[in-house]
Amino acid sequence: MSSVSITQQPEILPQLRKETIKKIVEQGKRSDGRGHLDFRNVVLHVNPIKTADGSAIVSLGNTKVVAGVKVGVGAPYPDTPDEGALIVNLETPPLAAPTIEPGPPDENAIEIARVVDRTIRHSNFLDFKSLCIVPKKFVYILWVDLYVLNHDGNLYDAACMAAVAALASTTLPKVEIEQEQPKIIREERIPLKVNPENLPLTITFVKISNSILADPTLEEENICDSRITIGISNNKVVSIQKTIGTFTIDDIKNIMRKSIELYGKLKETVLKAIMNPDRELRL
Amino acid sequence: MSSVSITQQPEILPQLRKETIKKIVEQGKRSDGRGHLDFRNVVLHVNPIKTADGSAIVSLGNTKVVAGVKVGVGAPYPDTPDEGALIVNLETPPLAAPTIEPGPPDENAIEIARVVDRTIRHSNFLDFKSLCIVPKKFVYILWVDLYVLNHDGNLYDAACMAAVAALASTTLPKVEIEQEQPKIIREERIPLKVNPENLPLTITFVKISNSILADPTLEEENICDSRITIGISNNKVVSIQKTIGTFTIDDIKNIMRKSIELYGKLKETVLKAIMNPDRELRL
Amino acid sequence: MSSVSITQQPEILPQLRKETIKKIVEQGKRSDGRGHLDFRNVVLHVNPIKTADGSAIVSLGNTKVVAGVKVGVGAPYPDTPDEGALIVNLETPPLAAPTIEPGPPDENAIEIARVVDRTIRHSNFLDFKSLCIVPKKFVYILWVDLYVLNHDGNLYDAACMAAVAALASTTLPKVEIEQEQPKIIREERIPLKVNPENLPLTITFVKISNSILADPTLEEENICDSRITIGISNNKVVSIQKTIGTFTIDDIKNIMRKSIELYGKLKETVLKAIMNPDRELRL
Amino acid sequence: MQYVIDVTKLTPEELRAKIHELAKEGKRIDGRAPDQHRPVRLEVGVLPNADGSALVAYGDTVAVAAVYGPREVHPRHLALPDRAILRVRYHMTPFSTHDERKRPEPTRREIEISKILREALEPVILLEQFPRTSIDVFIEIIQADGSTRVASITAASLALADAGIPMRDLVVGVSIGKIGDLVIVDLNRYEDAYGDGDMPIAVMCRRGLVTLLQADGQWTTEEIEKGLELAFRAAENIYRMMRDALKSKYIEASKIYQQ
Amino acid sequence: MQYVIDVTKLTPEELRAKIHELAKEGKRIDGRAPDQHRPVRLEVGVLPNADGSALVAYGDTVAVAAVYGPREVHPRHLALPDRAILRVRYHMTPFSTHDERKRPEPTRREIEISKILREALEPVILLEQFPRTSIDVFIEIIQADGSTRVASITAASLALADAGIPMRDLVVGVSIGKIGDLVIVDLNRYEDAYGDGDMPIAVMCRRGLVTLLQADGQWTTEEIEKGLELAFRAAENIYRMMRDALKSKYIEASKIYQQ
Amino acid sequence: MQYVIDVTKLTPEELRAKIHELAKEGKRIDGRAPDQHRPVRLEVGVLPNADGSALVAYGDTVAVAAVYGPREVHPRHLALPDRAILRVRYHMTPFSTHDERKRPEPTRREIEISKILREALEPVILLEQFPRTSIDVFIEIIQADGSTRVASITAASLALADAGIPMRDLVVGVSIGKIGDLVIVDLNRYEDAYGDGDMPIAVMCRRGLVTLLQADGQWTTEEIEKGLELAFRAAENIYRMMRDALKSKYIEASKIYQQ
Repeated sequence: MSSVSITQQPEILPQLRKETIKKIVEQGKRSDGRGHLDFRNVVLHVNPIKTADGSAIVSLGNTKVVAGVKVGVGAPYPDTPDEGALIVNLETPPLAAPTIEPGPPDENAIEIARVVDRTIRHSNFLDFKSLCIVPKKFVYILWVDLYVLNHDGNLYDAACMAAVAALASTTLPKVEIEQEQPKIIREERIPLKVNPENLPLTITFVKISNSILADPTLEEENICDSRITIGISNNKVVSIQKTIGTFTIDDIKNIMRKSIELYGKLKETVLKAIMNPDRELRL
Repeated sequence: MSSVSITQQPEILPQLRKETIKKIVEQGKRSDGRGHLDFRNVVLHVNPIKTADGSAIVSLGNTKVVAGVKVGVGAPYPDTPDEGALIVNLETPPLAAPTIEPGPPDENAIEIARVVDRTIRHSNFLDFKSLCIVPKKFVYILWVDLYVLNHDGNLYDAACMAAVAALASTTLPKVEIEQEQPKIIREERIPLKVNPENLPLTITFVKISNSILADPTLEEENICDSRITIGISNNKVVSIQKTIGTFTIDDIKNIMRKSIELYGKLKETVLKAIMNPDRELRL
Repeated sequence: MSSVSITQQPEILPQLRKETIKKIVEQGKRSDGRGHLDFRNVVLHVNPIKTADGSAIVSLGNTKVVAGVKVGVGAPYPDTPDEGALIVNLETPPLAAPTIEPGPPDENAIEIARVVDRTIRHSNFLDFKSLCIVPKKFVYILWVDLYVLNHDGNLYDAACMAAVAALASTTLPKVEIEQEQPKIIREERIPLKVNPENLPLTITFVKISNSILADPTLEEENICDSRITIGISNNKVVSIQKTIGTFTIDDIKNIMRKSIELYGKLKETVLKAIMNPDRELRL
Repeated sequence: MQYVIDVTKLTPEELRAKIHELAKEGKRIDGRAPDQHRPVRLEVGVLPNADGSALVAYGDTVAVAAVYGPREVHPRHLALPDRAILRVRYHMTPFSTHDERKRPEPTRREIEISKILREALEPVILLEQFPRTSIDVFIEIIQADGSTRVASITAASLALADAGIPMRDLVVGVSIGKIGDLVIVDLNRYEDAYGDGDMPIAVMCRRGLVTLLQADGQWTTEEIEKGLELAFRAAENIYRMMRDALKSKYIEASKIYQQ
Repeated sequence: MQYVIDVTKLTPEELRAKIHELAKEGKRIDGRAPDQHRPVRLEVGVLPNADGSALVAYGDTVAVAAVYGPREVHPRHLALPDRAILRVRYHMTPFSTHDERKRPEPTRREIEISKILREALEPVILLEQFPRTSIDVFIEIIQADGSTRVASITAASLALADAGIPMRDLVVGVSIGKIGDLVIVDLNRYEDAYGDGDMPIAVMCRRGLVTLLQADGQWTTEEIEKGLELAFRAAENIYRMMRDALKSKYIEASKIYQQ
Repeated sequence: MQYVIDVTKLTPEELRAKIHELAKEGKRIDGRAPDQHRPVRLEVGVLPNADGSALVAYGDTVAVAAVYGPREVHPRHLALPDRAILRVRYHMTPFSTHDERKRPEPTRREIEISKILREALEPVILLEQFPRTSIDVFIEIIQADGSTRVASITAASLALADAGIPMRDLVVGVSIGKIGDLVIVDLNRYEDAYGDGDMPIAVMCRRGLVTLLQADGQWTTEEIEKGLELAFRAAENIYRMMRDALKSKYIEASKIYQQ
């Protein structure tokens, strides 16, 4: 892992294709037929992975992300001795796209994992204090591992949705303390406490030809002028991450408004899927 | 260490040389004069290294492997709380061949170490329970480090022989428990318990021009169609590792039979060397 | 980090420049006007960094090194159960010169850190026993981190001076033992005990056209025939590190004498700066 | 998976004893006959970006394979003038095992299996048809319940076919195990953990060739021969399913084209 | 830094409570008004080897930036035919925080910030004027007291100007925070640790564009708008200081040339 | 190694005291005179694959060196147009020390010694005769009993000669130590651990040049001069043995050719 951030190699997209995409955008449409603020089709399989303590497989159009939660037990951070821990990791294995080489998470993967982490953390979706087993000694650790199986743009929103749905389906194993050491009893389980009202989601936008588009495809991300991700929970902004380009203040105000609108719809979809877990493992 | 296995660069061997080797094989001989099932000359120096707790230097023709055992004390694995641990590591330092660059063990080195480890582990040569000091707390850890000093083919069998002979010469330091911590007393020692009857060895074969050859040289490995390693202990098969190419079922039956025959001879050689340790460090 | 030491790429210095430098040396001078045994201007800001437990910024001509000390608490080394620990690390971030790429310390950085470490360690400048908190359990650990911000030659002497001045300005936080665990109270502090008499410094020399020059610039290092660093404390030699080229016995005798002379002057400068700490952070 | 006993109520020692007890009667913990494979599920073309892809489930073991190539080699000096190079990666997701979270970095075990899988596929692919290129096979284990490497071989084989890479035959992976004297087909994780031997096998059915063979434990030569025989028989069934899966995919695809 | 209370005497909980209590009266722990920035110190040309360099202090936060380039790219395949690539590294020295020693290896946080800073600078630099080259910005945090990434942006911007790299505007970094309902400018480390939100912003003053924007915590859209407004106002002041710093350096330099 | 006292019965403190006590009488723990080197064993051509190789034992310290080259440089950009590059690796096997297992990854100490050995060999080899190539020297310490780096220099020198690499002279390594006021030759591990100074030296005997010089501990300039003198004298003896070892190898070799 290099410690330097380097301008990324642009995807080779024929000039003609670029112009076509822009022209369609200027006409108020998108190359896959969506409106500017439409999300692609969302398919959510909740809790399909038997070996995980919670899981979800999300398809956002052709973008596919698998989330698995494993619950561990460890020491709390010294500054939050009575709170459990959340650790989010995202990997883009080489299955996901022809451009990806195997290796540890690069800066893009690290950034997405950190944005997902902060979005969940500041939403009050989780009750970190309920993850305490023995203050100062043992707390539950929620490992959320996100695997991108197919990358067609907007990994942020797909990853966040997958992580949140996986957490919503998570159960905690019982832990007993024996001779000052924790003993994990995997057979006895209680559901992880979450607050559905505060369900955190991110909404990502790109700017192409002065238009703001939600849920960009990979092609749109590759030609966009700017990109920004807004994390929302219960109509409050809980994270922002501007990545590509620049925005005017008016752009930002506009995007805030739109992201709260879109949040409402998306939240409904996700909550519905959480209510209908699916024990068949399908991609 | 890349996590991808990549087709290896073939050694550049002149076409004429390849044909010569094959022709000799077809005539029932080998380019160094051996018969198809003959091993090269085996020289075993047992326990020559004073700084190791057990050691051996093996020459299999021009292939030279040094094995050193260091005994440590640590916690047992949770699923075997009353058993010691065996950790086998093989390195191919750049001294060993012109093609080797310095670096951590590559997939070949890792594979050989793991095959040697499994062969020993399943042979009942070691009594892992005898390595327990305090159940659940402290056990002996046998670190077996294998260094290839000259690579002329068949590292599997040379490495396994070196590891086994080094273990057979190993002594354990006395361990006392003081204030719940282990204290190693290197001056007082007892021999590691081994079961010579179950002495584990591997026998490697290659297939060239439809003939099965034992103990291949590097040249033979570089032109062979297929390669397979069979681990034997007391006439039972304790490991198999097919590496290069394919085999028919008849090939495999044939190889099983031959490996048990060869095991008998080789075992005698190794046991004799173990009986005659050699405190002069020679390569 | 490769484990092989490789002949370094020479800096491209025009032939004419090389000859000019040599000619000036042969005339008893140096290209920046100094005499052969003159040091460049030394500027020392002691203790300017509020977040460090001790610090110094050293300019040796255009060579700039920042040293920061952080005090930690940890277990002592088993062979010195009643002594604290000193850990010296040197980094050459890519800010320091156009030739430096980001990455972990290379062999040059590691060597300098180790020479500085040994020079301090053997000088009796520090009283390691005074760093013991609870024998066998807890001792102070002095982390000395050296950052080269501008590299214009002779990193050895600049780094050593910075490390020593930073240590001289270091205060130790109070440590209390609570339930067998150390508790660091950063607000209550006592000065680290040092022995100014034994102040350790290194003096680096290069040989160009058969002349011995002290405190080489980067240009001089790049064209020199040989280089050697002598660590002095209280007129005793406490370290030697010959790096480039060869020396005759007479050279070495000569260099020893000169290094003790130069040590006296440099020590005065450093002690004066230590007496006048400077809480404004300037480079 | 349904078990004939409540596995969650037993200690490891009891489970081990129970498995061996059942084996003495020729029975298995999940009710299968010794030579019975778990249900096999095959899906082809599951990942849109890949040139070929497949999901293979052996009971609760789920492997996903993607194939990219033939394509340019980076860095170029790895390319071979007379054939394609094959690159294979086997990887388990951190949440794929019943144990605690697995670290995502490749383990020594994963490195070995990646090599073994490459060497099982190399004899099958017509690499010489694509000199100077690379054919890449990437496998993720999403859920592990024993026999992951042989499920991976089957998934890789299907994904290669899906990518249109010419092969001498379809390779099929089957695991053979041993509990006491009983030789069994397709180990689940309990049989893997508490049995006496494990022998993963991959075969080219039509040609009668073995392309992957490993073994662990203690085996007589007769047991090995028995295991090989059972493996070929089980592979034959899976082979037919693979052909069907590939056929149905192309039928579906041609339907789409006709629309 | 002077504080209105003795911060060393309080537990974290007490400090958090005190900071929130003060905020209710519109006050801050170091006596500043909500929209008041800490003293800003700017020095240009501090590192002789670099093509451009700067030291920027926001109160006790000190960032040093060095710029090298435009220069050849290694390895070459990273070069772009139509513009320069930008390489940015943000790094904290091990002794730069009030906590225990930070390990020198880059953390995930540093990797993310390096990327965010690169993406904040890319829209500003006329990269298309230097095809096939690299422009490198290296930043070390020597002392950290909150708002390090925005101080880094200001330092990078000055160093780029010092190196003579053509830019569309000077970028200025300002952090916005939130304590209870109070929106504040330029967080110190206590406000960062115990406040309710953090929003680092970088702007091109003359063009009214935002080039860096992140947020943490819980914000209403009104608070975000308020924060953006405060940030632009604070940036305007710093922008003037930057121009002065650059001017005075060139005046000094021209004096030297005249001697 | 035979010791004049039973070292296994003493605590470290007692051993330290004993060594210093003996030194006051000009004696050493293994019975040697202060200027006496341990037995030196030299074997040339021990590794068939290497272009040159040697085993060097100084008492119980055993170093093996292999030389490959001159040969092509990978990657090529490391090559120099006017001379060969030298690559040196010093490494200790995990079982080479009396302590617990050493991890196989190179330590900071090994990295430093590799550099120091390279810089000791560079002035000796006629690198300018082989532009654009690499000469590689790889050293493994099989058994360590003090003075490993100087034994390595001697082994490297012999291996280079065995490989037919032209050199200005044979380099010989000798370590000098200090116990109290006694300056001694060729430290064993106890003298290294409990003495007051360590000074590894490598010399070109015929030319009176020092190519490696390090020191640790506390030395007066007189002691250093004394040490250098003793080192040159000891080196002279080893130098003669090296010439004999090389000669006898070529005689043996020529015998083989005549058969």
